[in-house]
Amino acid sequence: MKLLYFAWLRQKIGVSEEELSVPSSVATVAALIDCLKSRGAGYEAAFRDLKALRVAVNQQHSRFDAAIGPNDEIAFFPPVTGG
Amino acid sequence: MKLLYFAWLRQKIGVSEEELSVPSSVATVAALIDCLKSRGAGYEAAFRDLKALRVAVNQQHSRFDAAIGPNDEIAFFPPVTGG
Amino acid sequence: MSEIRIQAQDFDPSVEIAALDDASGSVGAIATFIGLVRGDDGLIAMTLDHYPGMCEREIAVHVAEARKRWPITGLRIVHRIGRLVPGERIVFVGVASSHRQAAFQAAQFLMDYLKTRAPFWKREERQGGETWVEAKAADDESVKRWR
Amino acid sequence: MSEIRIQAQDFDPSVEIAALDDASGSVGAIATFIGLVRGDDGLIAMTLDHYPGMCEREIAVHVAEARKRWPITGLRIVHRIGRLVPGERIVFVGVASSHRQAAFQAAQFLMDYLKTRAPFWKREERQGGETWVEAKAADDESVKRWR
Repeated sequence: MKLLYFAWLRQKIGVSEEELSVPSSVATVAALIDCLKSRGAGYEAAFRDLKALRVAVNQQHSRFDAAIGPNDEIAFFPPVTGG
Repeated sequence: MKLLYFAWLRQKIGVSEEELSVPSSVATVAALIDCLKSRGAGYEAAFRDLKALRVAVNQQHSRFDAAIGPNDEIAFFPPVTGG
Repeated sequence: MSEIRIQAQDFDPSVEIAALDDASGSVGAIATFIGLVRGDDGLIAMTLDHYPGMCEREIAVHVAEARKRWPITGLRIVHRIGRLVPGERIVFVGVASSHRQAAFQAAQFLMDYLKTRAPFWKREERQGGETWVEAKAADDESVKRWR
Repeated sequence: MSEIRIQAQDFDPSVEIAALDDASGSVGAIATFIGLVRGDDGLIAMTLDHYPGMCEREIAVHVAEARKRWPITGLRIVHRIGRLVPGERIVFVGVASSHRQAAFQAAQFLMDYLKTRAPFWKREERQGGETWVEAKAADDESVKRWR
Protein backbone atom coordinates (compact mmCIF):
# COMPACT_ATOMS: atom_id res chain seq x y z
CA MET A 1 0.00 0.00 0.00
CA LYS A 2 0.98 3.62 -0.48
CA LEU A 3 1.62 5.68 2.63
CA LEU A 4 1.78 9.49 2.76
CA TYR A 5 2.88 11.73 5.63
CA PHE A 6 2.22 15.46 5.90
CA ALA A 7 3.34 18.39 8.07
CA TRP A 8 5.19 17.38 11.27
CA LEU A 9 4.56 13.66 10.67
CA ARG A 10 6.70 13.87 7.55
CA GLN A 11 9.43 15.61 9.52
CA LYS A 12 9.40 13.06 12.35
CA ILE A 13 9.32 10.05 10.00
CA GLY A 14 11.77 11.57 7.55
CA VAL A 15 9.97 10.64 4.32
CA SER A 16 6.90 12.09 2.63
CA GLU A 17 5.82 8.91 0.89
CA GLU A 18 6.57 5.18 0.85
CA GLU A 19 5.31 1.88 -0.56
CA LEU A 20 4.81 -0.83 2.06
CA SER A 21 3.73 -4.45 2.02
CA VAL A 22 2.00 -5.41 5.24
CA PRO A 23 0.74 -8.83 6.39
CA SER A 24 -2.93 -9.44 5.51
CA SER A 25 -3.65 -9.40 9.27
CA VAL A 26 -3.11 -5.62 9.08
CA ALA A 27 -6.66 -4.90 7.95
CA THR A 28 -7.49 -1.57 9.65
CA VAL A 29 -5.82 1.81 10.01
CA ALA A 30 -5.29 1.12 13.73
CA ALA A 31 -3.50 -2.16 12.97
CA LEU A 32 -1.37 -0.36 10.37
CA ILE A 33 -0.34 2.23 12.96
CA ASP A 34 0.74 -0.51 15.41
CA CYS A 35 2.76 -2.06 12.62
CA LEU A 36 4.38 1.27 11.67
CA LYS A 37 5.32 2.11 15.28
CA SER A 38 7.66 -0.88 15.29
CA ARG A 39 9.66 0.59 12.39
CA GLY A 40 11.80 2.94 14.44
CA ALA A 41 12.00 5.94 16.74
CA GLY A 42 10.70 8.40 14.10
CA TYR A 43 7.52 6.39 13.56
CA GLU A 44 7.18 5.81 17.29
CA ALA A 45 7.31 9.59 17.87
CA ALA A 46 4.95 10.38 14.97
CA PHE A 47 2.25 7.98 16.12
CA ARG A 48 2.57 8.46 19.88
CA ASP A 49 -0.57 10.61 20.33
CA LEU A 50 -3.42 9.45 18.10
CA LYS A 51 -5.67 12.31 19.25
CA ALA A 52 -3.29 14.67 17.42
CA LEU A 53 -3.58 12.63 14.20
CA ARG A 54 -5.98 12.41 11.28
CA VAL A 55 -6.08 9.79 8.54
CA ALA A 56 -7.37 9.70 4.97
CA VAL A 57 -7.97 6.44 3.09
CA ASN A 58 -7.95 6.92 -0.68
CA GLN A 59 -8.10 10.69 -0.20
CA GLN A 60 -11.15 10.65 2.06
CA HIS A 61 -11.18 11.57 5.73
CA SER A 62 -11.50 8.26 7.62
CA ARG A 63 -11.60 6.76 11.08
CA PHE A 64 -8.90 4.66 12.72
CA ASP A 65 -11.15 1.60 12.57
CA ALA A 66 -11.59 1.94 8.78
CA ALA A 67 -10.79 -1.21 6.76
CA ILE A 68 -7.75 -1.01 4.46
CA GLY A 69 -6.31 -3.20 1.72
CA PRO A 70 -3.03 -3.60 -0.21
CA ASN A 71 -4.03 -1.18 -3.02
CA ASP A 72 -5.11 1.67 -0.78
CA GLU A 73 -3.51 5.10 -0.39
CA ILE A 74 -3.28 5.92 3.33
CA ALA A 75 -2.31 9.42 4.43
CA PHE A 76 -1.50 10.53 7.98
CA PHE A 77 -1.48 14.16 9.02
CA PRO A 78 -2.29 16.54 11.89
CA PRO A 79 -5.63 18.40 11.98
CA VAL A 80 -5.70 20.70 8.97
CA THR A 81 -4.88 24.42 9.24
CA GLY A 82 -5.76 25.86 5.83
CA GLY A 83 -7.27 29.15 4.64
CA MET B 1 -41.76 73.12 9.90
CA LYS B 2 -40.03 71.54 6.94
CA LEU B 3 -41.81 68.65 5.24
CA LEU B 4 -40.19 66.18 2.83
CA TYR B 5 -41.85 63.51 0.68
CA PHE B 6 -40.08 60.62 -1.03
CA ALA B 7 -40.84 57.94 -3.64
CA TRP B 8 -44.56 57.58 -4.48
CA LEU B 9 -45.59 60.03 -1.75
CA ARG B 10 -43.77 62.75 -3.63
CA GLN B 11 -45.54 61.76 -6.84
CA LYS B 12 -49.00 61.74 -5.24
CA ILE B 13 -48.49 65.03 -3.42
CA GLY B 14 -46.70 66.67 -6.34
CA VAL B 15 -43.90 68.34 -4.38
CA SER B 16 -40.75 66.95 -2.82
CA GLU B 17 -40.43 69.54 -0.08
CA GLU B 18 -42.43 72.35 1.53
CA GLU B 19 -42.40 74.73 4.48
CA LEU B 20 -45.58 74.70 6.56
CA SER B 21 -46.84 76.58 9.61
CA VAL B 22 -49.23 74.48 11.62
CA PRO B 23 -51.27 75.42 14.70
CA SER B 24 -49.53 74.61 17.96
CA SER B 25 -52.25 72.02 18.59
CA VAL B 26 -50.54 69.91 15.89
CA ALA B 27 -47.99 68.45 18.30
CA THR B 28 -47.48 64.88 17.01
CA VAL B 29 -46.80 63.24 13.64
CA ALA B 30 -50.33 61.74 13.70
CA ALA B 31 -51.89 65.18 14.20
CA LEU B 32 -49.76 66.56 11.38
CA ILE B 33 -51.00 63.79 9.05
CA ASP B 34 -54.62 64.63 9.87
CA CYS B 35 -53.86 68.26 9.11
CA LEU B 36 -52.12 67.40 5.81
CA LYS B 37 -54.97 65.16 4.62
CA SER B 38 -57.24 68.20 4.54
CA ARG B 39 -54.94 69.94 2.02
CA GLY B 40 -56.26 68.19 -1.10
CA ALA B 41 -56.79 64.97 -3.00
CA GLY B 42 -53.05 64.31 -3.47
CA TYR B 43 -52.40 64.47 0.27
CA GLU B 44 -55.55 62.47 0.96
CA ALA B 45 -54.29 59.71 -1.38
CA ALA B 46 -50.73 59.80 -0.03
CA PHE B 47 -51.79 59.43 3.60
CA ARG B 48 -54.71 57.02 3.12
CA ASP B 49 -52.90 53.87 4.38
CA LEU B 50 -50.62 54.61 7.31
CA LYS B 51 -49.40 51.00 7.42
CA ALA B 52 -47.67 51.68 4.07
CA LEU B 53 -45.94 54.78 5.46
CA ARG B 54 -42.85 55.54 7.46
CA VAL B 55 -41.80 58.82 9.06
CA ALA B 56 -38.52 60.40 10.09
CA VAL B 57 -38.31 63.33 12.47
CA ASN B 58 -35.07 65.30 12.12
CA GLN B 59 -33.63 62.48 9.98
CA GLN B 60 -34.35 59.74 12.50
CA HIS B 61 -36.87 56.93 12.03
CA SER B 62 -39.80 57.81 14.30
CA ARG B 63 -43.27 56.68 15.33
CA PHE B 64 -46.55 58.37 14.46
CA ASP B 65 -47.02 59.38 18.08
CA ALA B 66 -43.67 61.19 18.18
CA ALA B 67 -43.81 64.80 19.38
CA ILE B 68 -42.97 67.49 16.79
CA GLY B 69 -42.34 71.24 16.90
CA PRO B 70 -42.16 74.19 14.50
CA ASN B 71 -38.41 73.82 13.77
CA ASP B 72 -38.47 70.12 12.98
CA GLU B 73 -37.78 68.42 9.65
CA ILE B 74 -40.47 65.78 9.05
CA ALA B 75 -40.07 63.29 6.18
CA PHE B 76 -42.70 60.85 4.93
CA PHE B 77 -41.83 57.86 2.76
CA PRO B 78 -42.74 54.22 2.05
CA PRO B 79 -40.70 51.40 3.63
CA VAL B 80 -37.15 51.66 2.27
CA THR B 81 -35.93 49.45 -0.61
CA GLY B 82 -32.20 50.15 -0.82
CA GLY B 83 -29.19 48.00 -1.59
CA MET C 1 -10.80 54.11 8.72
CA SER C 2 -14.31 54.19 7.28
CA GLU C 3 -15.38 55.64 3.95
CA ILE C 4 -19.05 56.09 3.03
CA ARG C 5 -20.03 57.42 -0.40
CA ILE C 6 -23.41 57.93 -2.06
CA GLN C 7 -22.89 58.71 -5.72
CA ALA C 8 -24.43 58.55 -9.20
CA GLN C 9 -21.26 57.34 -10.93
CA ASP C 10 -20.02 53.75 -11.03
CA PHE C 11 -17.28 52.46 -8.71
CA ASP C 12 -14.38 50.07 -9.27
CA PRO C 13 -14.43 47.12 -6.81
CA SER C 14 -10.69 46.58 -7.19
CA VAL C 15 -9.96 50.16 -6.10
CA GLU C 16 -12.19 49.71 -3.05
CA ILE C 17 -10.56 46.38 -2.14
CA ALA C 18 -7.08 47.79 -2.63
CA ALA C 19 -7.95 50.58 -0.18
CA LEU C 20 -8.97 47.99 2.43
CA ASP C 21 -5.71 46.08 2.07
CA ASP C 22 -2.91 48.20 3.47
CA ALA C 23 -0.43 45.34 2.94
CA SER C 24 0.91 46.09 6.43
CA GLY C 25 0.23 42.60 7.71
CA SER C 26 -2.42 43.71 10.20
CA VAL C 27 -5.36 42.74 7.96
CA GLY C 28 -6.15 39.02 8.00
CA ALA C 29 -9.49 39.05 6.23
CA ILE C 30 -11.42 41.14 3.73
CA ALA C 31 -15.08 40.35 3.10
CA THR C 32 -16.85 42.22 0.33
CA PHE C 33 -20.29 42.37 -1.20
CA ILE C 34 -21.30 43.80 -4.56
CA GLY C 35 -24.97 44.23 -5.43
CA LEU C 36 -25.91 44.37 -9.12
CA VAL C 37 -29.05 45.23 -11.07
CA ARG C 38 -30.74 42.02 -12.25
CA GLY C 39 -32.55 42.05 -15.55
CA ASP C 40 -33.68 38.44 -15.77
CA ASP C 41 -37.32 39.29 -15.06
CA GLY C 42 -37.80 41.85 -17.80
CA LEU C 43 -36.47 44.89 -15.95
CA ILE C 44 -35.44 47.72 -18.28
CA ALA C 45 -33.93 50.00 -15.64
CA MET C 46 -34.24 51.04 -12.02
CA THR C 47 -33.93 54.47 -10.47
CA LEU C 48 -32.71 54.89 -6.92
CA ASP C 49 -34.04 57.81 -4.92
CA HIS C 50 -32.57 58.72 -1.53
CA TYR C 51 -32.98 61.13 1.38
CA PRO C 52 -29.78 63.18 1.39
CA GLY C 53 -28.49 63.81 4.89
CA MET C 54 -30.54 61.14 6.62
CA CYS C 55 -29.02 58.52 4.34
CA GLU C 56 -25.44 59.34 5.29
CA ARG C 57 -26.50 59.65 8.92
CA GLU C 58 -28.26 56.26 9.02
CA ILE C 59 -25.29 54.55 7.39
CA ALA C 60 -22.82 56.24 9.75
CA VAL C 61 -24.85 55.07 12.77
CA HIS C 62 -24.69 51.46 11.56
CA VAL C 63 -21.01 51.71 10.69
CA ALA C 64 -20.37 52.88 14.27
CA GLU C 65 -22.49 49.97 15.55
CA ALA C 66 -20.50 47.50 13.40
CA ARG C 67 -17.24 48.89 14.75
CA LYS C 68 -18.52 48.42 18.28
CA ARG C 69 -19.45 44.79 17.63
CA TRP C 70 -16.47 43.57 15.59
CA PRO C 71 -12.73 44.34 15.38
CA ILE C 72 -12.66 46.24 12.07
CA THR C 73 -9.48 47.66 10.53
CA GLY C 74 -11.12 49.14 7.42
CA LEU C 75 -14.61 49.67 6.09
CA ARG C 76 -15.94 51.05 2.80
CA ILE C 77 -19.49 51.54 1.62
CA VAL C 78 -20.45 52.89 -1.81
CA HIS C 79 -24.13 53.18 -2.75
CA ARG C 80 -25.23 54.46 -6.11
CA ILE C 81 -28.29 56.61 -6.82
CA GLY C 82 -30.04 57.54 -10.06
CA ARG C 83 -30.94 55.42 -13.08
CA LEU C 84 -29.22 52.03 -13.43
CA VAL C 85 -29.67 49.33 -16.10
CA PRO C 86 -29.31 45.54 -15.66
CA GLY C 87 -25.72 44.44 -15.07
CA GLU C 88 -24.76 47.73 -13.42
CA ARG C 89 -23.34 47.79 -9.90
CA ILE C 90 -25.59 49.25 -7.17
CA VAL C 91 -23.73 48.85 -3.91
CA PHE C 92 -20.35 47.89 -2.47
CA VAL C 93 -19.69 46.92 1.13
CA GLY C 94 -16.17 45.91 2.14
CA VAL C 95 -14.88 45.12 5.62
CA ALA C 96 -11.29 44.40 6.60
CA SER C 97 -10.59 42.74 9.93
CA SER C 98 -8.00 40.69 11.73
CA HIS C 99 -10.51 37.81 11.68
CA ARG C 100 -12.61 36.02 9.09
CA GLN C 101 -15.89 35.73 11.00
CA ALA C 102 -15.77 39.40 12.00
CA ALA C 103 -15.27 40.52 8.39
CA PHE C 104 -18.11 38.33 7.09
CA GLN C 105 -20.52 39.23 9.88
CA ALA C 106 -19.90 42.97 9.72
CA ALA C 107 -20.38 42.97 5.92
CA GLN C 108 -23.68 41.05 6.25
CA PHE C 109 -24.85 43.26 9.09
CA LEU C 110 -24.21 46.39 7.03
CA MET C 111 -25.89 44.98 3.92
CA ASP C 112 -28.95 43.92 5.93
CA TYR C 113 -29.19 47.42 7.38
CA LEU C 114 -28.68 49.14 4.03
CA LYS C 115 -31.57 47.06 2.70
CA THR C 116 -33.95 47.67 5.58
CA ARG C 117 -33.12 50.98 7.26
CA ALA C 118 -31.17 53.33 4.98
CA PRO C 119 -33.58 55.66 3.16
CA PHE C 120 -33.27 54.51 -0.45
CA TRP C 121 -36.23 53.77 -2.73
CA LYS C 122 -36.22 51.91 -6.01
CA ARG C 123 -38.45 52.63 -8.99
CA GLU C 124 -38.51 49.99 -11.72
CA GLU C 125 -39.09 50.50 -15.45
CA ARG C 126 -40.67 47.59 -17.29
CA GLN C 127 -42.52 47.16 -20.56
CA GLY C 128 -45.80 48.07 -18.82
CA GLY C 129 -44.56 51.25 -17.14
CA GLU C 130 -42.87 52.41 -13.94
CA THR C 131 -43.57 51.20 -10.40
CA TRP C 132 -42.06 51.77 -6.99
CA VAL C 133 -40.61 48.58 -5.50
CA GLU C 134 -42.42 47.38 -2.38
CA ALA C 135 -40.36 46.39 0.65
CA LYS C 136 -40.10 42.65 1.22
CA ALA C 137 -41.01 41.01 4.51
CA ALA C 138 -37.94 38.77 4.05
CA ASP C 139 -35.70 41.83 4.26
CA ASP C 140 -37.37 42.95 7.47
CA GLU C 141 -36.74 39.46 8.87
CA SER C 142 -33.07 39.47 7.86
CA VAL C 143 -32.33 42.49 10.02
CA LYS C 144 -33.93 41.03 13.15
CA ARG C 145 -31.14 38.53 13.74
CA TRP C 146 -28.76 41.38 14.61
CA ARG C 147 -30.83 42.64 17.56
CA MET D 1 -19.45 27.64 -13.54
CA SER D 2 -16.95 26.80 -10.80
CA GLU D 3 -13.21 27.33 -10.87
CA ILE D 4 -10.91 25.88 -8.20
CA ARG D 5 -7.17 26.58 -8.29
CA ILE D 6 -4.35 25.66 -5.91
CA GLN D 7 -1.25 27.59 -6.86
CA ALA D 8 2.03 29.04 -5.58
CA GLN D 9 1.70 32.34 -7.45
CA ASP D 10 -0.36 35.32 -6.32
CA PHE D 11 -3.83 36.06 -7.71
CA ASP D 12 -5.58 39.32 -8.61
CA PRO D 13 -8.91 39.76 -6.76
CA SER D 14 -10.23 42.09 -9.46
CA VAL D 15 -9.71 39.45 -12.15
CA GLU D 16 -11.56 36.87 -10.03
CA ILE D 17 -14.45 39.27 -9.33
CA ALA D 18 -14.68 40.28 -13.00
CA ALA D 19 -15.01 36.60 -13.91
CA LEU D 20 -17.94 36.25 -11.49
CA ASP D 21 -19.75 39.24 -12.98
CA ASP D 22 -20.91 38.35 -16.47
CA ALA D 23 -22.76 41.69 -16.77
CA SER D 24 -25.69 39.75 -18.23
CA GLY D 25 -28.10 40.94 -15.57
CA SER D 26 -28.59 37.48 -14.06
CA VAL D 27 -26.18 38.06 -11.17
CA GLY D 28 -27.65 40.09 -8.33
CA ALA D 29 -25.00 39.55 -5.68
CA ILE D 30 -21.29 38.78 -5.42
CA ALA D 31 -19.81 37.96 -2.03
CA THR D 32 -16.06 37.56 -1.77
CA PHE D 33 -13.51 36.74 0.87
CA ILE D 34 -9.76 37.36 0.77
CA GLY D 35 -7.50 35.87 3.43
CA LEU D 36 -4.14 37.53 4.03
CA VAL D 37 -1.01 36.67 6.01
CA ARG D 38 -0.97 38.66 9.25
CA GLY D 39 2.37 39.76 10.63
CA ASP D 40 1.29 41.71 13.68
CA ASP D 41 2.45 39.02 16.13
CA GLY D 42 6.02 38.76 14.91
CA LEU D 43 5.48 36.30 12.06
CA ILE D 44 8.31 36.33 9.52
CA ALA D 45 6.69 33.98 6.98
CA MET D 46 4.38 31.00 6.70
CA THR D 47 4.63 27.99 4.44
CA LEU D 48 1.53 26.18 3.27
CA ASP D 49 1.80 22.45 2.65
CA HIS D 50 -1.03 20.53 0.98
CA TYR D 51 -2.08 17.03 -0.06
CA PRO D 52 -2.31 17.18 -3.87
CA GLY D 53 -5.28 15.29 -5.20
CA MET D 54 -7.18 15.04 -1.95
CA CYS D 55 -7.13 18.81 -1.63
CA GLU D 56 -8.84 19.41 -4.99
CA ARG D 57 -11.22 16.55 -4.25
CA GLU D 58 -12.25 17.86 -0.82
CA ILE D 59 -12.83 21.34 -2.20
CA ALA D 60 -14.84 19.99 -5.16
CA VAL D 61 -17.07 18.01 -2.77
CA HIS D 62 -17.85 21.13 -0.77
CA VAL D 63 -18.38 23.23 -3.88
CA ALA D 64 -20.95 20.65 -5.03
CA GLU D 65 -22.57 20.78 -1.59
CA ALA D 66 -22.73 24.59 -1.73
CA ARG D 67 -24.36 24.41 -5.18
CA LYS D 68 -26.95 22.02 -3.80
CA ARG D 69 -27.78 24.33 -0.90
CA TRP D 70 -27.81 27.73 -2.60
CA PRO D 71 -28.66 29.12 -6.06
CA ILE D 72 -25.14 29.89 -7.31
CA THR D 73 -24.41 31.39 -10.73
CA GLY D 74 -20.62 31.50 -10.37
CA LEU D 75 -18.01 30.32 -7.88
CA ARG D 76 -14.24 30.75 -7.71
CA ILE D 77 -11.74 29.47 -5.17
CA VAL D 78 -8.02 30.20 -5.29
CA HIS D 79 -5.78 28.84 -2.53
CA ARG D 80 -2.06 29.48 -2.46
CA ILE D 81 0.64 27.07 -1.30
CA GLY D 82 4.32 27.55 -0.49
CA ARG D 83 6.07 30.32 1.42
CA LEU D 84 4.15 33.56 2.06
CA VAL D 85 5.19 36.69 3.97
CA PRO D 86 2.92 39.07 5.95
CA GLY D 87 0.60 41.11 3.73
CA GLU D 88 0.47 38.44 1.02
CA ARG D 89 -2.86 36.98 -0.10
CA ILE D 90 -3.53 33.34 0.90
CA VAL D 91 -7.02 32.53 -0.29
CA PHE D 92 -9.87 33.89 -2.40
CA VAL D 93 -13.47 32.67 -2.28
CA GLY D 94 -16.04 34.38 -4.49
CA VAL D 95 -19.68 33.43 -4.98
CA ALA D 96 -22.13 35.00 -7.42
CA SER D 97 -25.83 34.41 -6.94
CA SER D 98 -29.18 35.90 -7.75
CA HIS D 99 -29.57 36.63 -4.02
CA ARG D 100 -27.56 38.36 -1.33
CA GLN D 101 -28.02 35.87 1.51
CA ALA D 102 -27.16 32.93 -0.75
CA ALA D 103 -23.93 34.58 -1.89
CA PHE D 104 -22.86 35.45 1.67
CA GLN D 105 -23.79 32.07 3.12
CA ALA D 106 -22.12 30.01 0.40
CA ALA D 107 -18.91 32.05 0.71
CA GLN D 108 -18.86 31.57 4.49
CA PHE D 109 -19.66 27.88 4.19
CA LEU D 110 -16.78 27.36 1.77
CA MET D 111 -14.32 29.34 3.91
CA ASP D 112 -15.31 27.41 7.04
CA TYR D 113 -14.74 24.15 5.18
CA LEU D 114 -11.44 25.27 3.68
CA LYS D 115 -10.29 26.05 7.22
CA THR D 116 -11.43 22.82 8.82
CA ARG D 117 -11.52 20.05 6.20
CA ALA D 118 -9.31 20.80 3.20
CA PRO D 119 -5.85 19.25 3.70
CA PHE D 120 -3.61 22.28 4.07
CA TRP D 121 -1.05 22.74 6.85
CA LYS D 122 0.70 25.94 7.90
CA ARG D 123 4.24 26.18 9.20
CA GLU D 124 5.23 29.50 10.76
CA GLU D 125 8.65 31.12 10.85
CA ARG D 126 9.35 33.37 13.81
CA GLN D 127 12.47 34.72 15.51
CA GLY D 128 12.68 31.57 17.63
CA GLY D 129 12.39 29.07 14.76
CA GLU D 130 9.74 27.21 12.78
CA THR D 131 6.59 25.56 14.13
CA TRP D 132 3.54 23.87 12.64
CA VAL D 133 0.32 25.72 13.41
CA GLU D 134 -2.07 23.81 15.63
CA ALA D 135 -5.72 23.60 14.61
CA LYS D 136 -8.04 25.84 16.62
CA ALA D 137 -11.10 24.49 18.41
CA ALA D 138 -12.93 27.67 17.27
CA ASP D 139 -12.50 26.61 13.66
CA ASP D 140 -13.93 23.18 14.39
CA GLU D 141 -16.92 24.92 15.98
CA SER D 142 -17.45 27.22 13.01
CA VAL D 143 -18.04 24.31 10.66
CA LYS D 144 -20.65 22.66 12.88
CA ARG D 145 -23.33 25.24 12.14
CA TRP D 146 -23.55 23.99 8.54
CA ARG D 147 -24.55 20.44 9.50
